[in-house]
Amino acid sequence: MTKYIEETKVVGQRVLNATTKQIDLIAPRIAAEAVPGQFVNVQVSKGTAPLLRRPLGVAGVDRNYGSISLIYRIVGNATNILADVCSGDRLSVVGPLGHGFDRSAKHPLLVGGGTGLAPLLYLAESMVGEGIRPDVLMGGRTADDLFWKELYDGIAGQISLTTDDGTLGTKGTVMACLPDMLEKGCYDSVYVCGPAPMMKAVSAAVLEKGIKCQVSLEKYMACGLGACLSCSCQGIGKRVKVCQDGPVFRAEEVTEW
Amino acid sequence: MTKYIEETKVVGQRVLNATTKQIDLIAPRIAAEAVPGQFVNVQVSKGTAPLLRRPLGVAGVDRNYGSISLIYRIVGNATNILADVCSGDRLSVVGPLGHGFDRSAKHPLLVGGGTGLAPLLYLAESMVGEGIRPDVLMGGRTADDLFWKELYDGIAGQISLTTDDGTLGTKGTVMACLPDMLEKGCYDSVYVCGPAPMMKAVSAAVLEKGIKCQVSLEKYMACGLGACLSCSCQGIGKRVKVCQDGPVFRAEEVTEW
Amino acid sequence: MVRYLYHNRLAVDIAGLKMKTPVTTASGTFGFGLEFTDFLDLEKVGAVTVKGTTLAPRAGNKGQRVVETPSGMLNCVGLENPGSEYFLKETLPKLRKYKVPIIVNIDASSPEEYGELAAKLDVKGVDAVEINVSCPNIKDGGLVFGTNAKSMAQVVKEVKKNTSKVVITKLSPNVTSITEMAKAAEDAGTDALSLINTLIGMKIDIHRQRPVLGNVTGGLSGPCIRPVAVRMCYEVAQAVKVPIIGMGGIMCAEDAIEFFLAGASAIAVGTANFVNPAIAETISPGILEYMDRHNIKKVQDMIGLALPGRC
Amino acid sequence: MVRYLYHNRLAVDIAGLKMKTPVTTASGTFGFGLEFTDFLDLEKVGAVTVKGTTLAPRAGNKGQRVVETPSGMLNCVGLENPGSEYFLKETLPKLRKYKVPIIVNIDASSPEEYGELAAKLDVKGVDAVEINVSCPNIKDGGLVFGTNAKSMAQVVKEVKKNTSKVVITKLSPNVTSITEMAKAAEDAGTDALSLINTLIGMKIDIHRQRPVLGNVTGGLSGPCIRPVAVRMCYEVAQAVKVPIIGMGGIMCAEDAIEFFLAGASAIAVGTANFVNPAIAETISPGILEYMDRHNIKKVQDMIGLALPGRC
Ligand SMILES: Cc1cc2nc3c(=O)[nH]c(=O)nc-3n(C[C@H](O)[C@H](O)[C@H](O)COP(=O)(O)OP(=O)(O)OC[C@H]3O[C@@H](n4cnc5c(N)ncnc54)[C@H](O)[C@@H]3O)c2cc1C
Ligand SMILES: Cc1cc2nc3c(=O)[nH]c(=O)nc-3n(C[C@H](O)[C@H](O)[C@H](O)COP(=O)(O)OP(=O)(O)OC[C@H]3O[C@@H](n4cnc5c(N)ncnc54)[C@H](O)[C@@H]3O)c2cc1C
Ligand SMILES: Cc1cc2nc3c(=O)[nH]c(=O)nc-3n(C[C@H](O)[C@H](O)[C@H](O)COP(=O)(O)O)c2cc1C
Ligand SMILES: Cc1cc2nc3c(=O)[nH]c(=O)nc-3n(C[C@H](O)[C@H](O)[C@H](O)COP(=O)(O)O)c2cc1C
Ligand code: FES
Ligand code: FES
Repeated sequence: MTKYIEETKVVGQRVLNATTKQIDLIAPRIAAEAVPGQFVNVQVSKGTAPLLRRPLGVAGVDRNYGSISLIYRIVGNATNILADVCSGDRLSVVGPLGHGFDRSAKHPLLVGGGTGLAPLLYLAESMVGEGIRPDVLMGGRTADDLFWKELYDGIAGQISLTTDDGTLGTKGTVMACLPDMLEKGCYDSVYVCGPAPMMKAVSAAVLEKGIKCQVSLEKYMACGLGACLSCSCQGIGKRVKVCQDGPVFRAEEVTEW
Repeated sequence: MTKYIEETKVVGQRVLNATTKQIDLIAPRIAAEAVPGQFVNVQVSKGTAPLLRRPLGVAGVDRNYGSISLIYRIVGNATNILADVCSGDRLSVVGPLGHGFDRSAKHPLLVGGGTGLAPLLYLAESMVGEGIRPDVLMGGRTADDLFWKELYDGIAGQISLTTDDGTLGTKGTVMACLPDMLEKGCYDSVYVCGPAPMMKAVSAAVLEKGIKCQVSLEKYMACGLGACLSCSCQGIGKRVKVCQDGPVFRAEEVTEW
Repeated sequence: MVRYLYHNRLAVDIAGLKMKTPVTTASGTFGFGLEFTDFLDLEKVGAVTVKGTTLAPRAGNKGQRVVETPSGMLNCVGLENPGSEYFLKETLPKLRKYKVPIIVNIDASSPEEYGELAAKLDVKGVDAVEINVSCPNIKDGGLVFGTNAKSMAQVVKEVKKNTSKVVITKLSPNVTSITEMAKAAEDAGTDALSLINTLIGMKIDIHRQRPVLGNVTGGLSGPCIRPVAVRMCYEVAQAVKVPIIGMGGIMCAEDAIEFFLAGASAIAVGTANFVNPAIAETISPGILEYMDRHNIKKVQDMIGLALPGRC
Repeated sequence: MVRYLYHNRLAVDIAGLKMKTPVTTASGTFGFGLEFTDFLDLEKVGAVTVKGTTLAPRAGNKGQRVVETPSGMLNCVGLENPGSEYFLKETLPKLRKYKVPIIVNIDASSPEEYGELAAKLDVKGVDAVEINVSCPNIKDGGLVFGTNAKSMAQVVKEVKKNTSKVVITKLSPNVTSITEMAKAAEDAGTDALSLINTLIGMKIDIHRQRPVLGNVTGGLSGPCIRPVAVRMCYEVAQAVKVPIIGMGGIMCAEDAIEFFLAGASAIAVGTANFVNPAIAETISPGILEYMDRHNIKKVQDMIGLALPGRC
């Protein structure tokens, strides 16, 4: 797989909730190659502050149109600037980066929280293309966080929701539903992306059941290319780079959360 | 005179030539007090790069509307960013700063080049308000630089033009016309703003004739408030700060060009 | 947002110098304070640190004196100032009308001259002197004392001998070991330390093929140097007992808090005054908000929270 | 814009190390070069300087390793690398397929170990070793040698004794006098100098009230440090005769030219590789354009043009 620097053109942004937006970019070369689980490195400013590119997971691809979608939460300097970008603006994007998910599952369950649901959305869409409708379990702090449901409607099979405050779905974390779902769902593979504590808890439960589990890790990154070792961590018996060897790992490979 | 920090609102930008733009800002408190020759200090970015505000002369004021106009040449980092600002955007502006022109002239001649013609434009307008139509001598490298003529038309008395390449008006610098004009024009005061070599040459010629002459200096500035001493230079027998004691000086006070 | 006037959660005491808020102004970036009265209430600033003052007037350096750099600026003002005589006669009386402590930043070319200047400024209305042994922009004095522990100690001793005021020693970051310098100043009797002064830097005009600044090199300040300043503050706080005034690239309350957590008892805003001339007043409410959010009663309670063994 | 391939206006010779363009990559910011082949042609880079290599593999520091700062970044990677054995067996053979000089950045914890490592790397395919006596991110070795002229000289001598390759000594900016260090390295026999390594800095997470980086402090790089780097290059160029590879915050051809004018014979791009992974190739045409505009025939002709007595 080749990596590109593309001077993409912004075709639109839409507001998903108070702190989350989706941006669509014309990036034909990246769109042609990106697989679910991969990410891109976006330069939000041509100036020196912010300086580094920011990694964002690929949330969708339109091969005909040559576009990619990114879904991001506005959390700091760079994402605030990104939120102000307009249609027609240019953004330099490097990608596709990292390794995607192993998509050999026949009965997949997707478990996500927060912007972890972005790469899972592209994963779900690609599974539908192959005739599989994955079940999805998604957690949020409150009902507002679960705007994701509408994005998954029509793609996913059964969608289960949890909120910390009980304003939507089952009250609690995804762990409030997971054991029961694993019991009844006869899943052969679980795909997890979300906050580290969620991924840790989910992985443990899934592996215990003897079911295959993949997780997508996040680490502070500078290059995204395997060159700077910002994102290096201990795998089993060897050092791994999240940006290059991941961000998707088999759950049993992860030794640091 | 009080200085303010105003969070101004951009009401419009227009292109004057390939490298020059005019921006209009709602800044009622500055508009109420700014006199010709004063400047403002504009923050083009809320980030840290570019860091410092940039000084720009007041090119016009609409007291009813509470707006000020600035005319700037796109020369570097900050002015490039300014050129991309849209109507509705907010810009933090500190002003009005410095001392304006002594406007006691009865038969004034304005001599300018480049963006030096911006503060002179406001000066000309204010003179018209007092029933005086100043003559204007403006120089540029080439015809394209003299879009200023249209801005002064209807305000100024006689407008004389020079270009280095002869594409408009007299070929040469303003010095090609000035001696003759001083001879015939019976001016009692000359106001000069432009590149330092122009101001130096014009001042010398004007003072020689025993005519009053004021110049508006430019120095690299950090604070614009008289606090940092970036812009300090040697006056006659004392140190002066261009941002506070100027930018307008009587020509005979200037010892460093 | 003027709550802080009604109680003393923000009050700090720097070796006897009582400040209503822990915010002062970095010397050379706030003039004599009077230039800023259109933008803020001087009495809501913890202390005003004025422009570096020398015995005799100085004209400073020729040529271009400042230039912007990525997230910072270089300056080579070169201690231009009207001299101590003028300061005492003309400026101080105006400043004394405000109820705010005055710190006078002093510079000289020998320990004896530092002493003489300190003696001259040992008058009512001056609350502390800050020894500038770290100005990179002048040839005589300045950085010579700031990079040599022995010379610096001499200066500190001379100043202490000649003044009844609080003595603050301002350290240069252009050294191999800032803790060594800090300890030398403490041993010599300084009441407090302030850090950091500017890093030495330069910029070259590639079209004219010569240095941009009239003095060739200049002092680098602004947010670009904050990581270095925080680190030095963190190191010095572990090495000395005297209080520290932290500075270097502080642009907002969050930046200031980094310095408190790194062990500073007060902070100074410098280059930020040029960007937001009201900042010396407006940063305090932000500090208070942070304290509220983190249940911190008094500024003192957060000093050094990020130091080893405390976090 | 590949004109520079067809003539040698951009060619430089660093003490025998022949580079087709005066652009190399700063160690630790370009991996082993192979990570960048999708973005550029390695053979159009003047030389590839690889990640800091130690005798045995190192896992580096725990916790967060990088954080952005105003116009820069801090890193505390801590010299993670697979060790010299792995480098020689696995990486070098792949790299040798490209016609580009290889500079290996080396780090150790004693002069003898530096020597041993240099001897091990004295093989075909390695064109130069760059002694890293300035890594601020490890406890053993590293900066200890970089801030003490005597220890550094020992290291340089040991390396020279054990290699037939060009020896480059990389200087730390965290010193009172960079010229003193430069002269010590020159006297000890280094063939060339490279500067600067990173400034030591830190950032504190004000919400968690602890340092952001796992190793507490880290190395500051990027455009924020460029003024310091240019100044040090300018000073060192006046103090030594050996050629200098300049680096620190170079983001484009204009920045690179500042270093040439300040006396560098070649330059390295570091942090900029993260922002624009093609930069190590694309900066050269920009340098050539500048040379055309200013009627400069060869890169050599602009080295040091801004130094005293030349401008
Ligand atoms: C492989 C990968 C994929 C990601 N995908 C998404 C996504 O699809 N949607 C989404 O909203 N976010 C995603 N993130 C997180 C996203 O990169 C950060 O939220 C973003 O960089 C924040 O930038 P900022 O300047 O707005 O915030 P900052 O003010 O810089 O920091 C806010 C927080 O964001 C994190 N962060 C900042 N910079 C980086 C960086 N270079 N690398 C990693 N973390 C950083 C830090 O932990 C920090 O606490 C992903 C991160 C990684 C590593
Ligand atoms: C009192 C005063 C009034 C001015 N009025 C006008 C005006 O009405 N219209 C106009 O187009 N320009 C005016 N200028 C010049 C204007 O300030 C600069 O062109 C502008 O700051 C350039 O910023 P930049 O980031 O785009 O360019 P940079 O890349 O920073 O620099 C380009 C050039 O602009 C000059 N410059 C940059 N920053 C400053 C600064 N802080 N102070 C002074 N000069 C600087 C430098 O000499 C430099 O060579 C005025 C300057 C002063 C001092
Ligand atoms: C224009 C300017 C002038 C300065 N003059 C002095 C001075 O006279 N005495 C002094 O001790 N420090 C002086 N400094 C250093 C500042 O007081 C401060 O230590 C430094 O700028 C770092 O803080 P900052 O990054 O917030 O500006 C000056 C700084 C600037 C920018
Ligand atoms: C992530 C990272 C890793 C680095 N690793 C090394 C290293 O292993 N050896 C070394 O000598 N310098 C190392 N450096 C320093 C760079 O080579 C360079 O000297 C410094 O970053 C300044 O250049 P820049 O501002 O262009 O990045 C590293 C820098 C960064 C940012
Ligand atoms: S981010 Fe640079 S190696 Fe992973
Ligand atoms: S710009 Fe600061 S004193 Fe004039």
